[in-house]
Amino acid sequence: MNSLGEFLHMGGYGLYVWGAYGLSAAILIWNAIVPTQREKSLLRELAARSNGRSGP
Amino acid sequence: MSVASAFMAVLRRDLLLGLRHRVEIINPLVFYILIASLFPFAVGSDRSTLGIIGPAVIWVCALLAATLSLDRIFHADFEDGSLEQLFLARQPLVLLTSAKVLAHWLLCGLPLIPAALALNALYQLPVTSLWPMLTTLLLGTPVFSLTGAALAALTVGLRGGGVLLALLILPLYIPVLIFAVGAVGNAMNGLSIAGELYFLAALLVLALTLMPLAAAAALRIRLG
Amino acid sequence: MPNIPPTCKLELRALQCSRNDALLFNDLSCVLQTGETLYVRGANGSGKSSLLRMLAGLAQPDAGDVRWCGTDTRALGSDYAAVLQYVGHQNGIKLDLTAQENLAFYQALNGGPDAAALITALERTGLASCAALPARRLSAGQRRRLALARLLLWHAPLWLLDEPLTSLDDDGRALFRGLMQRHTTGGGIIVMATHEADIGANGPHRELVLQ
Amino acid sequence: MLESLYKYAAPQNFYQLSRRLTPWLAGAAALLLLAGLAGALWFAPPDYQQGESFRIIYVHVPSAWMSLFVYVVLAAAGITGLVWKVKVADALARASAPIGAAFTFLALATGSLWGKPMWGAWWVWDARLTSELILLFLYVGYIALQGAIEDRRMAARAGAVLAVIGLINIPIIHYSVEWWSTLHQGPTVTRFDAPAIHISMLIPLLIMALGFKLYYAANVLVRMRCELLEAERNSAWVRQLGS
Repeated sequence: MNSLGEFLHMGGYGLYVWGAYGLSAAILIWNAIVPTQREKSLLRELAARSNGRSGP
Repeated sequence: MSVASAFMAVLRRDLLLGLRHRVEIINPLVFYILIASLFPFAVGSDRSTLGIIGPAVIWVCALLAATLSLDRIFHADFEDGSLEQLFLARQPLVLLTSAKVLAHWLLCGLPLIPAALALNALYQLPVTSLWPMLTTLLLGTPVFSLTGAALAALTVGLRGGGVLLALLILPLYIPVLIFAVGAVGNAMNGLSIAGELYFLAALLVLALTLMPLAAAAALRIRLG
Repeated sequence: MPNIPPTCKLELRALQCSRNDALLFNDLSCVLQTGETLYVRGANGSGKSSLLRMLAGLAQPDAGDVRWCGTDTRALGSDYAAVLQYVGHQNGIKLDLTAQENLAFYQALNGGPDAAALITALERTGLASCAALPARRLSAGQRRRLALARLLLWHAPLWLLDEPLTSLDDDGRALFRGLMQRHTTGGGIIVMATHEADIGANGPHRELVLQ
Repeated sequence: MLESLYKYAAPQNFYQLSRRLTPWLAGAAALLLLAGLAGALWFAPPDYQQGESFRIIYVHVPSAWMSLFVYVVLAAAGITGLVWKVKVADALARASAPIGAAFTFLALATGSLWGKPMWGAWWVWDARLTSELILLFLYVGYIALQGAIEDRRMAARAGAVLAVIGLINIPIIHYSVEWWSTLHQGPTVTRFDAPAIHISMLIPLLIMALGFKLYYAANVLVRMRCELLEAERNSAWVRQLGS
């Protein structure tokens, strides 16, 4: 596996190998981002709610 | 003695209600025969293709017709408050759900069998397929009612319950479908079908032991 | 008429209930002796029905427990079902069965057929004339009476009634108050969710108001 | 030991614990996945028969393993929540479902991307892939049931019953599909698993599998925190979090 071109070419199966890895990366990253964003917005909403009413 | 009388009370009541509402029993049967007879219009009527797809169509449509009628096991009782009274009866809930499942099988499962045998003729299947079709349906339709009851209990009273029930139940019917249609197909090719029938019987025994418990647990959750 | 030991009582101990993550009530305790009636009042959605369903065992409390004669009702299981009768918002009546068939079903379900008790139950709720009519053709008030007739099929000391008087006409209400009176003087206990103001007329009674 | 473990069954303690654990798990998962990736794409030799396209196994097989593993965790958490009324277990079950569904979809997608160059078709009715497809239906059913019930606690308990029924059916479905595929397809060798795999190929596979597990652990903790924040909206410890 010497040259980059060959590496990308993957012995003719480049489309499938990179397709599989690209899809996996996309799903795993998206699946990691969505809940963290949701938690941030939940905490922000909590903070807003408690500051808004300044007390329990 | 009161255990048996409670079981019989629920069974008799459901059968009585079913027979007084004959339309609710006839409709799934008409639906079954109707969709099963749609396929020849799609694939043509020459005997060889019908012979190949016949058992599969008859079985898949039986499965769909059974799924269509599952909702009525608990839905009416859930709506009018009878389910609460069954829950509060002295007898264990598992016994009463078993009675309701038996009533559903007698009203909606068993009638599918003569209809399926009639469809055998419609698809010009050889006589050798009659007996396997009968035994596989006799073993398979109770599994529809048993597994169906557990999941009908889980989705009783939910919005869009019908489609949700079908979405939950159909994957669980796949093993029954595989072995039943496999049995009928092998029988038509003259092979022995003991293995498939044993497996179907095993699935039936498993459903008999587990599904009434699951249905009772699901009802307890839905009522809670 | 198996009468219950006089020491028997219904205890609510620090009950807590929430619905869809919103707290309905908590730390709710009360003790009811034989012959007593508890009226549960409160606005719609304040948890009256949830409390009654909890007492009947239909729903589980978040915290606390319910005791009958000293033992937890969940541990009693079918013994508790034998002493209890519950009438909810829905009547539990099958419209395709006749009034008589409906009651006969519940008798067969909980003991055994008893034609005499069935006839007297219908008479005492004023439904003797329409025993053979399908429930579909009864009015809402008559169907409610049919649900209340179920209470008379066998002697259950504990009555849990969720707004039993809805859709009853005036003499229906008077008739049912008489039945409640007979039940409590006979040593029964009643827990009743109600809106009526003037209900607290007869017998020793307590009130519980849910916010 | 059990008492200290039981302490974390309370949502509040679990929330703090999960906040502390997540960065470590996520970091370890990232490292392992990178190492596995390097091994899979670079160091591992191509397959003598399938050539480079065999490298898809390093993503396909771990996600297939994970899809089943997560369903078992989901069913076990469901039972714990149902029997012992542990709120955190309910949250674990609800949070695991979307991740399990994602892994199942990933296994199917990479399976078809692998099938195309090898057998010339995007979908192959291979026993393993077909069982994976049915598992996806079970996940979708579970998520649909969760969506159909408003009350959070009832949804979790109904989901637990469904997950148990599903779990009992998984081996039955797997066996039936195996029997079915030999009946119709004949014993063509569809090399989706890794029979006699050389050690240099096995190491990246195990690294990727471990990386996927840690990724699941980190991700499920974050999703569980969201579930707990929503479920315990009115309780005191959540309000304090806001101020």
